[in-house]
Amino acid sequence: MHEVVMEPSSVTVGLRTAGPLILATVLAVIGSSWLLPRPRGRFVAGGVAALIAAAGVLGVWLHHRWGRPLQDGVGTLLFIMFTAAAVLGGATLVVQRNPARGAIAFAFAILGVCGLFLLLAAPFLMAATIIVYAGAIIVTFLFVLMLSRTAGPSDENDRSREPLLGSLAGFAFVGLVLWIEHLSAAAPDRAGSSSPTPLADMTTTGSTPAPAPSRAGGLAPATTNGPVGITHSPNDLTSEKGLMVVLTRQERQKLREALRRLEAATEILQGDLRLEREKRIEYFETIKDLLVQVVGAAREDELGDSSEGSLAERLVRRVHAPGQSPALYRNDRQMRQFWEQVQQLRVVNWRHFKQVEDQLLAESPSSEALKQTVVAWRNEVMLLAGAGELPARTVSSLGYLMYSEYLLAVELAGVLLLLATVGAVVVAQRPKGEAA
Amino acid sequence: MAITGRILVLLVVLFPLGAALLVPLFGRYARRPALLLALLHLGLTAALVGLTVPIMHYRAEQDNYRYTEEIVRFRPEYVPGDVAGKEGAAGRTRWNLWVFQPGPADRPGPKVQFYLGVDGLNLWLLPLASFMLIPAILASWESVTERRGLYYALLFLMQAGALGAFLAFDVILFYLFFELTLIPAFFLIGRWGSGTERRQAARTFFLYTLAGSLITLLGLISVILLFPNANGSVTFSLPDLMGNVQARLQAAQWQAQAGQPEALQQLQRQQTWLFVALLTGFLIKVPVWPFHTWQPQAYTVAPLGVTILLSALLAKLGTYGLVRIVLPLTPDAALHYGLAVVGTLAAVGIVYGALCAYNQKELKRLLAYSSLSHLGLLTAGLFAFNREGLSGAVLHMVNHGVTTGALFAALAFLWERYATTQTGVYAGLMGRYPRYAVIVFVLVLAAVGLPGLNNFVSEMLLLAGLFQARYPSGSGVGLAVVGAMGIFLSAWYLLTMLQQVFFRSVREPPLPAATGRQETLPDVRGREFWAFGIPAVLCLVLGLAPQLLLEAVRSDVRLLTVIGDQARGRAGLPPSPADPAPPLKPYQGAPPPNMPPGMMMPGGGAPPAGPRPPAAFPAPPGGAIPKGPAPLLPGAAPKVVTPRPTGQPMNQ
Amino acid sequence: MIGLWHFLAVGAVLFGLGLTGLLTRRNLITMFLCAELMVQGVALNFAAFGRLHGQLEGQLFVIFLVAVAAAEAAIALGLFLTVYRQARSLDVSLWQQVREDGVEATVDTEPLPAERSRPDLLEGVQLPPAGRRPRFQPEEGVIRV
Amino acid sequence: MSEPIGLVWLILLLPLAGAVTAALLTPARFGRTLAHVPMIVACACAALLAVTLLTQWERIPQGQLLSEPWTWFAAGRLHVRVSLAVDALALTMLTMITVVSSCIGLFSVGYMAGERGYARYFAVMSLFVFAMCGLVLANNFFLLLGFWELVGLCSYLLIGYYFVRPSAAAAARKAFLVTRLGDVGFVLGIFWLWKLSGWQTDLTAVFDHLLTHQPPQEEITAACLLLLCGAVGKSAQFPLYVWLPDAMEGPTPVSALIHAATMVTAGVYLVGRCAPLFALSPTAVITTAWLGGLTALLAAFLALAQTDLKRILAYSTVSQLGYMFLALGTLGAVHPTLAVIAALFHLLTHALFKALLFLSAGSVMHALGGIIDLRQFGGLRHRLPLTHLCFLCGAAALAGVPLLSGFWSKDLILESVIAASEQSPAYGGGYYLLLLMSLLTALLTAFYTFRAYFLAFWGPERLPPQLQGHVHEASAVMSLPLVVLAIGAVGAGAILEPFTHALSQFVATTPALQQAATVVTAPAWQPHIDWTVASISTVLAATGIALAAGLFARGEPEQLPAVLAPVMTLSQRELYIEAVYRAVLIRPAEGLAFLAKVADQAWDGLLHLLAALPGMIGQWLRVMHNGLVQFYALAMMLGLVVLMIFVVLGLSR
Repeated sequence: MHEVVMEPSSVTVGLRTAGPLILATVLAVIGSSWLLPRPRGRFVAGGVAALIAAAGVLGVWLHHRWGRPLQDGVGTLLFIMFTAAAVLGGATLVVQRNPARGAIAFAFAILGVCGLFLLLAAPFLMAATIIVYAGAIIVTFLFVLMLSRTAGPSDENDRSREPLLGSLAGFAFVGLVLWIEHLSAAAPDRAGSSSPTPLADMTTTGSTPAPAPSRAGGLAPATTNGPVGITHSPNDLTSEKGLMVVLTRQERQKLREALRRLEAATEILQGDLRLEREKRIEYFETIKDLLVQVVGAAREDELGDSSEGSLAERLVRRVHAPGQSPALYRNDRQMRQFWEQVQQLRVVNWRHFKQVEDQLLAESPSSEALKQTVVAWRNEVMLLAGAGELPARTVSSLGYLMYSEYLLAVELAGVLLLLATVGAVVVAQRPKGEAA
Repeated sequence: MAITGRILVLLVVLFPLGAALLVPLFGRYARRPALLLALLHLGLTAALVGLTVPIMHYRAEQDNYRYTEEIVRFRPEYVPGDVAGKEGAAGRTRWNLWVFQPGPADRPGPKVQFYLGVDGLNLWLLPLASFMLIPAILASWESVTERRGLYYALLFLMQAGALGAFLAFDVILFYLFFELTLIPAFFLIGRWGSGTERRQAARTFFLYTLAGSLITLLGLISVILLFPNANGSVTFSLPDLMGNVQARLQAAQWQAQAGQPEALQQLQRQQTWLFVALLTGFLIKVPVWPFHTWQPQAYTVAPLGVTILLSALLAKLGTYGLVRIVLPLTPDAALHYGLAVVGTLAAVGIVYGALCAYNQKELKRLLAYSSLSHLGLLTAGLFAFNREGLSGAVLHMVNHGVTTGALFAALAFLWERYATTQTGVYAGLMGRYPRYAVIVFVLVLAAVGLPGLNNFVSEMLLLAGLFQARYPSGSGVGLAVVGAMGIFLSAWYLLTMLQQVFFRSVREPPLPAATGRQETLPDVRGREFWAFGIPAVLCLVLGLAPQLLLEAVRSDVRLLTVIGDQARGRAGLPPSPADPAPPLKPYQGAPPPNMPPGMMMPGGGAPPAGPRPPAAFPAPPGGAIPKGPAPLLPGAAPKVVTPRPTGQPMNQ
Repeated sequence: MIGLWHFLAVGAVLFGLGLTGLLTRRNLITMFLCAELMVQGVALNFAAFGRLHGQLEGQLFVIFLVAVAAAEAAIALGLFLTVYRQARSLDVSLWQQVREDGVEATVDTEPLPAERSRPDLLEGVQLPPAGRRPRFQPEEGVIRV
Repeated sequence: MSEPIGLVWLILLLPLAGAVTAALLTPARFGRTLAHVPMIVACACAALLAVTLLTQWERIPQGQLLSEPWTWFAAGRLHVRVSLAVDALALTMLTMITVVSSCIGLFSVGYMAGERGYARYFAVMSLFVFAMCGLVLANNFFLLLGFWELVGLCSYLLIGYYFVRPSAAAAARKAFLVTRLGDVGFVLGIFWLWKLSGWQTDLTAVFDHLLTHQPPQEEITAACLLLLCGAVGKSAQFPLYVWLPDAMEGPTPVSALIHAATMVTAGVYLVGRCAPLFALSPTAVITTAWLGGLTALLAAFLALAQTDLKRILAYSTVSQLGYMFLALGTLGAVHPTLAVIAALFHLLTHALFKALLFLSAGSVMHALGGIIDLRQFGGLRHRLPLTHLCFLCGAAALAGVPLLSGFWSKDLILESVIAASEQSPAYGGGYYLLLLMSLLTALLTAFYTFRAYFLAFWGPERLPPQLQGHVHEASAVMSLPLVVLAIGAVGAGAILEPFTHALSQFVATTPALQQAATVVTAPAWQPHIDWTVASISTVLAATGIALAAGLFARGEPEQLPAVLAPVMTLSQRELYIEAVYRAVLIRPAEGLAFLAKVADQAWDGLLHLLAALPGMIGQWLRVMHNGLVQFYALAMMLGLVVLMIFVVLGLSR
């Protein structure tokens, strides 16, 4: 039963910790209602102070709640910068009397958001958003210039509709959303299905994913050799719903080693393939063995359903805690996806090694075909290792997804855009006979 | 044969739906196609009835009345999509409409099923619903001129809803069909009704009945949730639900006999609330005093064709729901409060309706109030919860449908000629239209309950049921007296009407300008004869040979009576004594040829749990605990909640 | 450590800011921008969750969102133009005709502050013929920039 | 055995066939002229068959014929079967009905000639005969009830024959409703008996069961009293007699057949048939007696001053029926055979002479073009000699002139009452009082009968002016039945009982009477002639006739001594009973109906008020729809916030 019901204890816990949140909300409401345009004039200093105070309180609360300990200073710094840009821009847009200035503030907000997109490994989104919104905003700006170039005060710019109540509605909503997020993070997952959990390495773009604690306030970064994010106590295990990426350090190192070797392989393949074929086969054999150690072996006859291999084995079944029936990780959406990747890599590993071997053993090996095979091999490894070139792959994968699985939606969106453009033209058209 | 029957059952419901789609295509010329389709449908229904009657008679021969403790369930015949496949007849369907949570095989999730079937209780309502559409079409022949195609389509839709509700054995499906009738009725009244009040009337009708039936839905859902199967799965199937109710009640009763009455008391309190909830919608639909105020208005304003269906079919949905849903699902409450509360309301309605009818200046209103009065008797008799009352109720549904429907159809005669049905403007029609007068006399006399015409039989049965009915806080004799008075009162107001309208010297209203006719139409024409003359003949036939109908109803009435007797046992009343009369005519020879093989042993083939002398019930102190019921169907064994008395064998 | 929740929080704050603006500001264009700000908050959520699950669907939704926002912008600006043509104003409160019969129109009672005292520098400026000095000559019907 | 019962079925179904044939003739062109044939042929054949059966009766064992039953309807324990039972009582009735109806059918041919709805008349008459035969023969209470109601229906249709006349329409409705009121009790009584008799509905089975398992006294009394309700309604006894005088709105032959000879005696027959039940309940019996005695006296008094000839006859019928009930009311006190035979004997003779009287009155009406008010004509004995003679026969028989049939049968009733007053342990005094009342009634009967006779036929000839002297004696087809009935009225009594005892010996074989005799303690009855009673009644009849002759023989209309005037006024106004009924029953009922109508509207209004409540709330809330989009959005968001607070705090549980 997936009801939105909180355990009483979690509610009381939430209430106890909700103080800063309420404070921030109240401050934001006060600040916003002071700052919103009104004919009598505004209390700008107070408003700004209140808003900044609210932001500060919220930031501190966030930090205490989820942000500890600070690691990856660059990422955090970038996050703070972009967030500041977005929030400041947004706030300025809301309270600015002059719509033209508001539009510019909005542009800054968009830039901030785009930065955040970048942090989320979504470069395409960043680009698309900037392009679309920049265009849109320029147009908007033109409109503003065209339509509202009033010299003096005007109703639409110098008045607000219910500033206090409006701010209350908006910020109370934010506060409640944050509170619900906070509560649902605190509540134990009863159903055992996937639920939002902080994912490791969200801010890393190119660097090696670092192990991350699953939730704030508790765990130190894993320094043991155990699976990342999993502590060894079964009790903790059960409270750790939705397990992390479960690569151990060694596995990750092996994957990276294989990756490095595969990247180097292109250079190796540049030379005469026929001369040092044994040596080269040995080289690829090493890669294959490295991968086998991580993902397990896969032979042709047991394609797909083998459960050998340390990582695959672990992924199949999780340690079952007392009083709880063993559940397949595969039931967890995130884990299932990961498991599928492992399976795929296992197959690819075996198959590509065979191809390389065949090519090298052939009378006239084709280096182009070999390179393609190796690149594909490398891509799979990279995907599993979660390292490197993700943005680039993201874009291509996005493109692939858009034109394969979501083709209909994309077409619909395209049609919508077309219709909107036509519609906008039609709507904005000056009726015939009307004076200019 | 079984397959034919199933196809027929399916067709009987789907055909009107198809007709509703087909008829609008003809536009202005929809009358004849509609009539043709209605006749075809009548043929289908007749075939179905012809197939079913021998089975029902065979059943009636098989189980002569005796009091048993077995758990009884409705046993629908010709269930489309029967789980037993082509040859068998398990009486359950595998056709799902919506599966909410597909569960494992041993604990299936709740699913709404397309569960239709024929049994004794609905067998005769089918031809009624099929037949009464013909007067409805004929009565609208000339009076409806706008959007004919849509009009007839909506009539068919209404009929389909009524038929579906009659045939449904899945409570949710029943409810869906039950409400389906509301929509066409709303549009028919609001769009084609007469007078300025038609929208108001349509809205009142719609909201009033909808409000009631929503409460009923609440009750249905409560029953569904409170009485799951033994394996914990929720079921919407009426036979399963009634079995579960009985099983729970019996288990509680055994506990009570072992000295722990709390469970039984709690169940009975629960039943009371369920009873009230289930009842509300049906009481409004019937309607029973004081929930009737939508009725005169709706009947008056609706076009006559619609009024025919409203009175002949929709009112029967209410009473049918009482028999089909309320009695089996809340037997104890029905016994405790059925006669005491509902019966009293109905009795008030009998007198009140008659009094109101006496003063009406509008014939449709008069007939509407007369319906209130007659259906009051039906409702009261039904809650007598014995064989006479229930047989009478089932029969009276048919009889009242035919009679009242035909009377409304007869009003169309006047409407077509003068466009008014006020009493004040007519007099001496007997001299003006003698043939019409003869037919109306027959119909009125049938409504008055003259012997030899149909209503007499069912009214006598209802009175007999009431006369011997007993419930924990009294007996039904008083109600029988009121019912008998009601028969007198119906003569009072109807004969007064006859005196005013048909006797004395001729007076007729001016011809309506709208039709542009210079002369009135002649006496009853062929089409009009088919509209209300044939029903009048039918009244006579049904009055002279009702046994054909009663015999087919018998076995299922017995089934309900068993439930009633179990409830009486729990209330400390003696069950109905065994039938003193031997079977009327012992069935000779083999079962009828069109008997589905699975139907040889009624009750699913389980041996009866052994007849017990009535005197042994309730159990004498220190007597043996009654044997457990033999589970009839797998998965439906009563969920006996411990503790059981130790040292006494429970034969589970 | 920056995790999912931080992004969600930023998204929520942006959403709330946009909501506040949408509810209180009366300039149609500002309102539209505020709505876009809300969209951005939502987009941030999508992207963050997509990242959490290692799926691209989140980003894909955002792309659709952007597409819809673009369409919306086109239509909205077209509508604004039409609206402006009719009312010569972008005040959303002018459009309150669709109200219950007999309910009084809402009017602003508080007076607007006086005209800003800062003189308009370009007031009355006309481009002179080439080679002459421009001169100030305030008159009616000049083009205001 | 199958042959006689087949005969009975034939007797029953012949009139039905006649009715159907006549009804089918209605649209035909010759229906106007030939519609009487089916009825008369059917009735005559039935009468012949009945007489045949009568002659063969001695060969029937056990004195009863039962038909093979078949089920009409059955559910649960209510098992209604169509079965016929013929015993001496039923056969006597059957013979009487068929013979009298044949006569009256014949008379109708002349009387109704040229009327609109000729075929309808004969169809319904024939149906009536069928229903009456069925009523007599039915061996099942519900079947009996069926024919009982069918008889009422025919009566309704025939009273309303001249439906154009408002008075006829009102009278028809009144007759149906009043008898139906009695039937409510009848139905309940049947159900009560059904319950008492172990769920039986066959008459014979009920009797058998109740005589072997005697139920509690109160219960059987209640059941009998309820049955009596039906009988009282149908037989126009006090207080339900009011419909019968009005029923004279029908054609006169109808009055003769239905409202004098046959249908109104159905109640008497019912009580006689149920003698075993009534024998079990002395209370019900004495109630019957009092009802009968009271009705007899009351109706005789009401008949005194009526000016409508048919109305006099109607009241006289009520009075004579009261006599029969009185006779039945001695059932436990005297031997049941005596009581029932007294009632039946009077029933038979009354059927003859009252039919005769009505037909004679019909003949007068026919001659005078429908005028029947005694104030408008007089001295017809020269113009209508045959009618005069027949009327005289009938009147003399009714008045109890010695040696005529009415004399003998009335004597038997008086004898029975005397015996009851002597023998009854509990109600002796009551019976004595009843005896006095019945003697007074006899006196009054003679008086009013001859008052009517003198006013109509004696004195100077007075004719309604509008006739212009066109008064003619009835045609042969009308005269023949008159003569036949006159012979019967004069001679039947003497032939049937006092000297031959044929009737009593025959009827005494009825099994029901023998059954009844087993539960009463009264000594057996030997048929004989009680000359004391005969002389007393002779004196009374003579006094009555003499008084009437003294007052009215001059033929001048209504010249009364001052002493009698208020009494006569009271009688003429029918004791204001009609007004009392109107004030006590009808007005309140109509007022109640009006109240119900008003209450219904009020209740409807109340519900509409309830329905208007959401509208009012909406009216109040619509101010919020101020057209400002932002306000709407704000409201929505605030609502959402409140909702979320509820959800978050877990208040939704």
